[in-house]
Amino acid sequence: MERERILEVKDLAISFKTYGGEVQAIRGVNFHLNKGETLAIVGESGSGKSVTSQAIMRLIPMPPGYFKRGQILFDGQDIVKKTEKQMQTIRGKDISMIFQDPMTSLNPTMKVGKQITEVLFKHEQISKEAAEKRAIELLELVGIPMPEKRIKQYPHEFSGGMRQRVVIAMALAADPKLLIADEPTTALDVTIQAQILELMKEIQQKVETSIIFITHDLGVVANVADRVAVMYAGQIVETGTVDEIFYNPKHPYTWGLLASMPSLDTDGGDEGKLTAIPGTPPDLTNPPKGDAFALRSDYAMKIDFEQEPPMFKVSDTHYVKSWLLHPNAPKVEPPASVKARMRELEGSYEKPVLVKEGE
Amino acid sequence: GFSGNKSGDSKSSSGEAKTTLNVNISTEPFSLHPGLANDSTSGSVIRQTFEGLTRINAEGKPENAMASDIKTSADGKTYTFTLRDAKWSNGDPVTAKDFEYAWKWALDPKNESQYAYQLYYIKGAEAANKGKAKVADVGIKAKDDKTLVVELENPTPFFTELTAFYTYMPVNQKVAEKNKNWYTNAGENYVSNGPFVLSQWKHGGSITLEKNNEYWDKDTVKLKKINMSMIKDTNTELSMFKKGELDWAGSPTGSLPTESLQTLKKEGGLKIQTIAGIYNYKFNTKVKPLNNANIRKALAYSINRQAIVDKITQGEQVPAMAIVPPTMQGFTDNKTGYFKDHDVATAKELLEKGVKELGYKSVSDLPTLKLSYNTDEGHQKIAQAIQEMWKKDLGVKVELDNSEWNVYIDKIHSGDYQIGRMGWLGDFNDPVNFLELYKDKDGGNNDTGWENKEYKQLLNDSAKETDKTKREEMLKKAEEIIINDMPVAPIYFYTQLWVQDPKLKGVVVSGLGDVQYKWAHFEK
Amino acid sequence: MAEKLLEIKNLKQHFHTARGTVKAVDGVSFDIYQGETLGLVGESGCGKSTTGRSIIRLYEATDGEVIYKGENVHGKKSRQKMLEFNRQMQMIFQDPYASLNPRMTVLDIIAEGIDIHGLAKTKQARKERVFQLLETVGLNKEHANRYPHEFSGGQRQRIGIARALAVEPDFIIADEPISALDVSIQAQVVNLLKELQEEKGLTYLFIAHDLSMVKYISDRIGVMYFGKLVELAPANELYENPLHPYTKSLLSAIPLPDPDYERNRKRIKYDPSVHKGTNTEFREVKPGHFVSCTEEEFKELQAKQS
Amino acid sequence: MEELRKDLFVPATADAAESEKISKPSLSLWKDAMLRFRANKLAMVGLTIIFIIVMLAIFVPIFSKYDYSTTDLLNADQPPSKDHWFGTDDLGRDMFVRTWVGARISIFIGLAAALLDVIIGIIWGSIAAFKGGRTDEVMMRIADVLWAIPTLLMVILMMVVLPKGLLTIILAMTVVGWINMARIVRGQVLQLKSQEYVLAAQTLGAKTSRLLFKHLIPNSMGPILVTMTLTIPSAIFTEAFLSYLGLGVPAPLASWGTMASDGIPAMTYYPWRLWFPAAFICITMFGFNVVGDGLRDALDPKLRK
Amino acid sequence: MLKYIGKRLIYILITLFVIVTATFFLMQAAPGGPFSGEKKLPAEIEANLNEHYGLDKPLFVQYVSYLGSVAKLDFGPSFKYKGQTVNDLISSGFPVSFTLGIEAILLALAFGVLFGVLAALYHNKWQDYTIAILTIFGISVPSFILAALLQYVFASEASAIAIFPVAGWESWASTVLPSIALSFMPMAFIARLARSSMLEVLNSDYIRTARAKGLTKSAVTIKHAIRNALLPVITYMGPMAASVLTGSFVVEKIFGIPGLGSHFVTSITNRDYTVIMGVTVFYSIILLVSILVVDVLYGIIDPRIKLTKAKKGV
Ligand SMILES: Nc1ncnc2c1ncn2[C@@H]1O[C@H](COP(=O)(O)OP(=O)(O)OP(=O)(O)O)[C@@H](O)[C@H]1O
Ligand SMILES: Nc1ncnc2c1ncn2[C@@H]1O[C@H](COP(=O)(O)OP(=O)(O)OP(=O)(O)O)[C@@H](O)[C@H]1O
Ligand SMILES: [Mg+2]
Ligand SMILES: [Mg+2]
Repeated sequence: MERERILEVKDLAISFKTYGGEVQAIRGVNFHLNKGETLAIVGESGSGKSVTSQAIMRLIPMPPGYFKRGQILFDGQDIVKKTEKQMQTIRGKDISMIFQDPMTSLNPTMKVGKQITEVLFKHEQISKEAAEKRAIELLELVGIPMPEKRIKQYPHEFSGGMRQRVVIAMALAADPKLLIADEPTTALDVTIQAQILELMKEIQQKVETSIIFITHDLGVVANVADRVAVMYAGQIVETGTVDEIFYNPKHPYTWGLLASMPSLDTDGGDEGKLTAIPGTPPDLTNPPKGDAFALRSDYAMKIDFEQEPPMFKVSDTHYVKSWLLHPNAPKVEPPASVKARMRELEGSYEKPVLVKEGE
Repeated sequence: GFSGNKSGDSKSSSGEAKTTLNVNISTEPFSLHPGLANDSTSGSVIRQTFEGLTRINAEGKPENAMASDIKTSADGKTYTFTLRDAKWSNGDPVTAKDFEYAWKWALDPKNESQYAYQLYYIKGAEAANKGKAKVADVGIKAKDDKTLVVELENPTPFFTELTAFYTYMPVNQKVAEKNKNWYTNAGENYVSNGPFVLSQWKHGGSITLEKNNEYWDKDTVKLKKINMSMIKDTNTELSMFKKGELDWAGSPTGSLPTESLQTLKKEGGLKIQTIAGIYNYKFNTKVKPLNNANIRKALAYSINRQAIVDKITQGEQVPAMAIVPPTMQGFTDNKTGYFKDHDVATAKELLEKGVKELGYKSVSDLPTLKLSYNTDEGHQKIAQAIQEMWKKDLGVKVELDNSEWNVYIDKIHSGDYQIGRMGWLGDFNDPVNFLELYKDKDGGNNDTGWENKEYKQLLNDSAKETDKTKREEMLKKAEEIIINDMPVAPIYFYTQLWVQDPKLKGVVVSGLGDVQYKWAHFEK
Repeated sequence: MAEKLLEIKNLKQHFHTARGTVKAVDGVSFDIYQGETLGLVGESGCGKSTTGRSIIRLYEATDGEVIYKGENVHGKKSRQKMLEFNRQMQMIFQDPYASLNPRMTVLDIIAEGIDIHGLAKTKQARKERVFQLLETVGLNKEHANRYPHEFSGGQRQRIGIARALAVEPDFIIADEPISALDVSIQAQVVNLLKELQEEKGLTYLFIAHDLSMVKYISDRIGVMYFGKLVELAPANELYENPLHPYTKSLLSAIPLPDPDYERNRKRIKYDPSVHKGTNTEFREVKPGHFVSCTEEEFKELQAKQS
Repeated sequence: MEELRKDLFVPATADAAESEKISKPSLSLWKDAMLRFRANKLAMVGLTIIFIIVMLAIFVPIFSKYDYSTTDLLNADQPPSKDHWFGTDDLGRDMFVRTWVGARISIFIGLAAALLDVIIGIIWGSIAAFKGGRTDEVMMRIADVLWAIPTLLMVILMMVVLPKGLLTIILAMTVVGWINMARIVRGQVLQLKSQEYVLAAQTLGAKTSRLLFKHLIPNSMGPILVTMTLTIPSAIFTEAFLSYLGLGVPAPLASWGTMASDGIPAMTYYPWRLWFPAAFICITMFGFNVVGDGLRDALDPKLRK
Repeated sequence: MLKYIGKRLIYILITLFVIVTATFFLMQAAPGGPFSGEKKLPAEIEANLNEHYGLDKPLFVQYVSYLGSVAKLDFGPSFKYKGQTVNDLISSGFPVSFTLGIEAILLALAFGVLFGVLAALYHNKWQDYTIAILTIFGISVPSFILAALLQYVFASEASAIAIFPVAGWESWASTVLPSIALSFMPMAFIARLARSSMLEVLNSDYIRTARAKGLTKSAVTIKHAIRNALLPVITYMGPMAASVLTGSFVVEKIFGIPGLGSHFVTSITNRDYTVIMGVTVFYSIILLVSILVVDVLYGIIDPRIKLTKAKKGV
């Protein structure tokens, strides 16, 4: 079932010039997004999730950042080539964004209502009263009680969860085609996180927006995503449907992530240690040769230190960037806790297929 | 709000002569009450608004003003003034009683007049002012509305002149008694009897005078209005003059920046007039080595006054080798003085002599002298130049020490100094003005700790002497004594410098540095 | 059970602000036993950090007592006594970026406690001790002369742990030591904490809001809600048999990395008005399982348990 | 793909230490700051300016054939020429030598006063902020009081009580100079004192002095530096004002401040007497300011990557 | 809020009391007195004057009686300006200084913020550098040089663009040059403060949020950035406003303005005791009140700040 593609990112690479040298924040990222779909991007801190999402909004500070190569096709048009003026009509209207920290993403000295109506005035011909009415509706939609009163308040009078809802309301104000949520719940506690996630799903159903959801919490991913992309050191190392990633992961980094999370059944007392991923993420000023994850991987092979792995296709929707899928590679077992969740999924190929450049 | 008192007529349109004079008086006057005023700024205003029994004319001589006639008794101790028919600006007649009232008011200790001592020549005045006698008993008596009889302590040859001074000016008794604060603002309470009346007084900003239509000699007065600004900055003052915002810049009510003098001289507009004032370096005769007259003289002789006057003060001041200014009657010789300017040879001899007398081995054993002056650029320059002269010509080491004015005054008056700069301006046109202050060691303004019996005697005798020439001789002798002992090194006699609108005529600047606009007028 | 290391009795911490008094901690009582890990959970702002900070006397308690080894921490104390106390109780902070002074070397940061308490006689001894600590937390001595900004979050957190260990404490308050860390690193730190506990017999108060981690590391868990402790029970007991409605709601909100489970998870909302009756108190429903409840509820719960 | 050798696919383990290695060379904070400072062209220009001026101030008075104090009345107020590069002043002294003698005094006073302000301001401000509550209130009110008492009055008293000289001037300037610094430091410390690294030190039992000098103050250096560079010009002119009152450097010694204020009335007649000292004050200030800005940027951990 | 202001007012009173006390004794300790002059007064007269003004009484008695009159805001008569009270001097001088001060503050604020914002927006570009040079000039050139320069260029007869009067206090035109001279230094300061806080604000998350809404650069700057960047400027404004509003001796002298500023210096050089005390108390009140106003204003501009404690950053 091929749906309409709203976004396609092709071989995107972005670097930052710093005193310490060039930081290759993302190094050739490919993915796409269909209409009404939620794509979760996971990966640890510094893997390039935010840079990718901000690139789509063209909000990367330039300098020090710059596009090295690649395209971002939104509705068939390349965002990279657009002027700042053109971007201003796209931002907030076609693509909007929810940022990570609800405490700092709102202007502390501007009333909440005004921060919402601002978007409406920018993108629609709308009267003051109508805009205000719409702001109240939006706040109601995101579940803020007594919105008539609330629009006249300042952000500090809202709790963290409510502020994040305001940010969401703002992002939804102009019915965007694409909503990018960059770790929208990381700063919140579980109960509020759950509310926000429910809210986003609800809204998506109503207005059919496509969502890019960035997080490093796999629990949250399991909750919201249709498809998942796993990033490591500026590259996407595995992508597939949510079931493929959770029930049939192929990349050792994905394994590591899944294994390091204690489930509610793991009991510290008896089973001992968690399976941690040793070491720290690579420094992107000079990314390691070969497979960036090899340094921290128990499954590393000689080739991982010499040559960058290609992309292998495991099913129509499941891609993995690892030498482990190469026919010559020895067969390896994922960690026990991962193995326990593995199951056969429909649509998997017999054998991984190498993906050619440009596909 | 804005003063806005400079209406458009500061510049004459068409052929009409201007009738408004714009001058600068530098600061806010302390008081416009003749009995309370004690500063030259106040004097400059009061002289236009009030008039005493006499007035100093353009020749520097007293002429009758409120008095139509003055009679002196044979012993020179009783003066009888007959008043002319004159009116106050509110129409009241000016009477002898107003004079009696004003003078006694000033002498009354409870009225805190700081210049009451100007009246001490009058019999019993000093005692009354110091609270030792009754004010009512002072020798001032209004015999009737038109006659004022004044008894003096001593025959005072300059008394007629003194009556032109502002402390001797009358006050309208009726008005003053009705309103204690009559003199603090312009308005109907400020009643005066001079050629002008006070029409506006913006404190700290400006004063406006207008012609007094009740003035007895109003026909002589041509100016309709005088705007007096209070600009402290000398460069600003000159700038305003150049731009036509002032008709007069510089002395006596303002001053000119020294830096401008060369240029102004070259341009030819600079007016220079010698006045009764002297710039001194006082020696503290109580401290070693300045307790030695030869050392003091050596220091005084070696100063190159001509250079200072030409290069530093630049105002054609007169090098002073005497104490009494040459403007004083009978002292015109003082232009050259008692010794030679910049006489390094004699100075060296004297220095050697002094050093020996004090028991030092050589000049280089002399301690470093401290030259004090109060904070002011001009004083500082002179001090630096003299420091350099003494160092170069005599080999005497000097360090400079400047202080804020009040601190400085305190130091000098309390004898906490070695060599200190001090100026002296005459209050009235008589040599005694300049000699008297060194009469007593403890006299408030002596400061040098110097006293000389003969000198004292001469001054005391001169006070009782009625013969003018004899008196002059006595004073000359006294001057010789002080120059010989040199408790104070004269540097130069002051001059006044100004620039003025060439069309402006008839402004009278006296030898004491007083200004009168009664006769001022603009030519077409 | 092991002996009581710490008794917290009716601890209150109120902050006075213009908008009124914030009762950050409002009458909390519990005990911590020698060698155990007590987890403290609850939503953001419920007073977990404040509880921890009051225990270690970063704040003067408004009311209540903290008795450590039989002695009230908040009593009047000489500097000497205070120092002694500081050695025994330590804290690990939430934010590995904010908790290390950016202008000090790792050596100096870790040695700070050693310096304050004069634990090293010579410079060399001091250095040796720091190297040893670095090794303990899985870093090497080459790192000693570097500055915090050169380290990743996980490494920084380990430096923070080394700093706390430097004075050889018995009791460590870990205030959300892993919340700011990456998933891949969190496990490293948790493992390290567990290892240290085994080696040195440490006692932890472990504050977090990631319930799966808390459950993994803790022996007993306390749940806080709005400045009050609402439930306290052994870890497994709490997860299997939550009694307080807020605990139930909290547990139901934890997302798990399992799409099937997530598709079916039903969240339970907590409505404070469900409580029946008055006279809410902290009561022991089952041995070792305490719940804050009213008289009525208490009876009901007890009936259910048996 | 076939060409990939089989033996490449054997397991290989990375060195565990390898993965913890920091690839960047070990840069101490200061080295790092130095690097960043050096990369800042403007700041380097500033540093060069200051260096040149300091060198001139040291050597010109030593090697010049003129003496700063010898008057030469016949050559007063000469415009710049081959003999007198910066002209002469009203007593015929060489302006070039005086400018550099003045530089010594002004720069010394500027730096010394700024330093003293920093020391007192830091101590006062940090203690006030750190202790908080009533102590803070009282200490800041004391600062308000000092701020409000007429400086002139205090200076006059000092003139009476204290001997003249550089020390007295610096003292007089410090009486109120530190207040601004104290306010800045207080603001900084208020922000920093709840930082977790400060709390951490507190739980370790650190004394107040340790907290202040090891933690709070080093981390407030940025704003302190910037304020310090702003203090220097005001110190230079305060010195002129104090000299005018009789508290400053005794004549015939020169300072830029006194030279500039002496030059003011000469502005239209003998402009070189104003413009040389004034220009050098500006140039030096420019130097100090850009260096201060550069240092601030170089030391700011937020800007570090 | 009212309670807060009430509390602050009490602090102000206490502070004022200390200022009055300190100034009183310092002033008395300074050599010289209101009646010392070049020509020394006869001792009896001086004694008489001292008695009249109560200067002969023990210091403490003078102090207590002075406190009493200050409490009634009656500063007594001037010693030098006969017949004028200190209140007269203040009420004639202050409106002038105030007018000038307000103009200067507005100028300083308008241009300071403008320059600061421009410098931040064009961070490390030529605009930034130009403004840096201008502001450094503003900081390192004292007002006496600047005032003389302005006068020379815009008012002197030698200038082709002499569009303003040299000096005086006649009309609006005579306020232009002095207020520029007065505003330059604060302007430079504000520009620097605004620049650095603006740089910080521009890097903040909510600015990114605003840009993500599709707002134009100018809308982001004007609606979101400036207000927040203004906070440190506001703190600086407190003490600055107090000194600018009460006049500057130097500027008033050069432009011949009958303001209050000259009294701050002349009263001291004249040892005009009552005036010294009067202007000091007056200045202190303005200072303390403007600090209070700034704090209140801070709360209005930044709704997060609740007036609990005296919040004074810079
Ligand atoms: N303005 C910048 N200047 C220099 N480097 C940058 C900049 N922004 C991002 N980077 C670098 O780019 C890399 C990717 O950063 P990014 O913010 O995309 O990570 P992330 O995956 O979003 O991490 P997190 O989960 O912490 O948000 C990091 O190494 C980061 O240091
Ligand atoms: N110093 C303080 N002054 C005033 N209020 C404070 C202070 N510290 C904490 N609070 C308030 O006390 C309450 C409890 O805060 P605390 O930091 O203990 O919560 P927490 O449970 O640790 O939250 P989090 O999970 O976000 O860390 C909050 O409402 C907080 O705003
Ligand atoms: Mg991110
Ligand atoms: Mg917390």
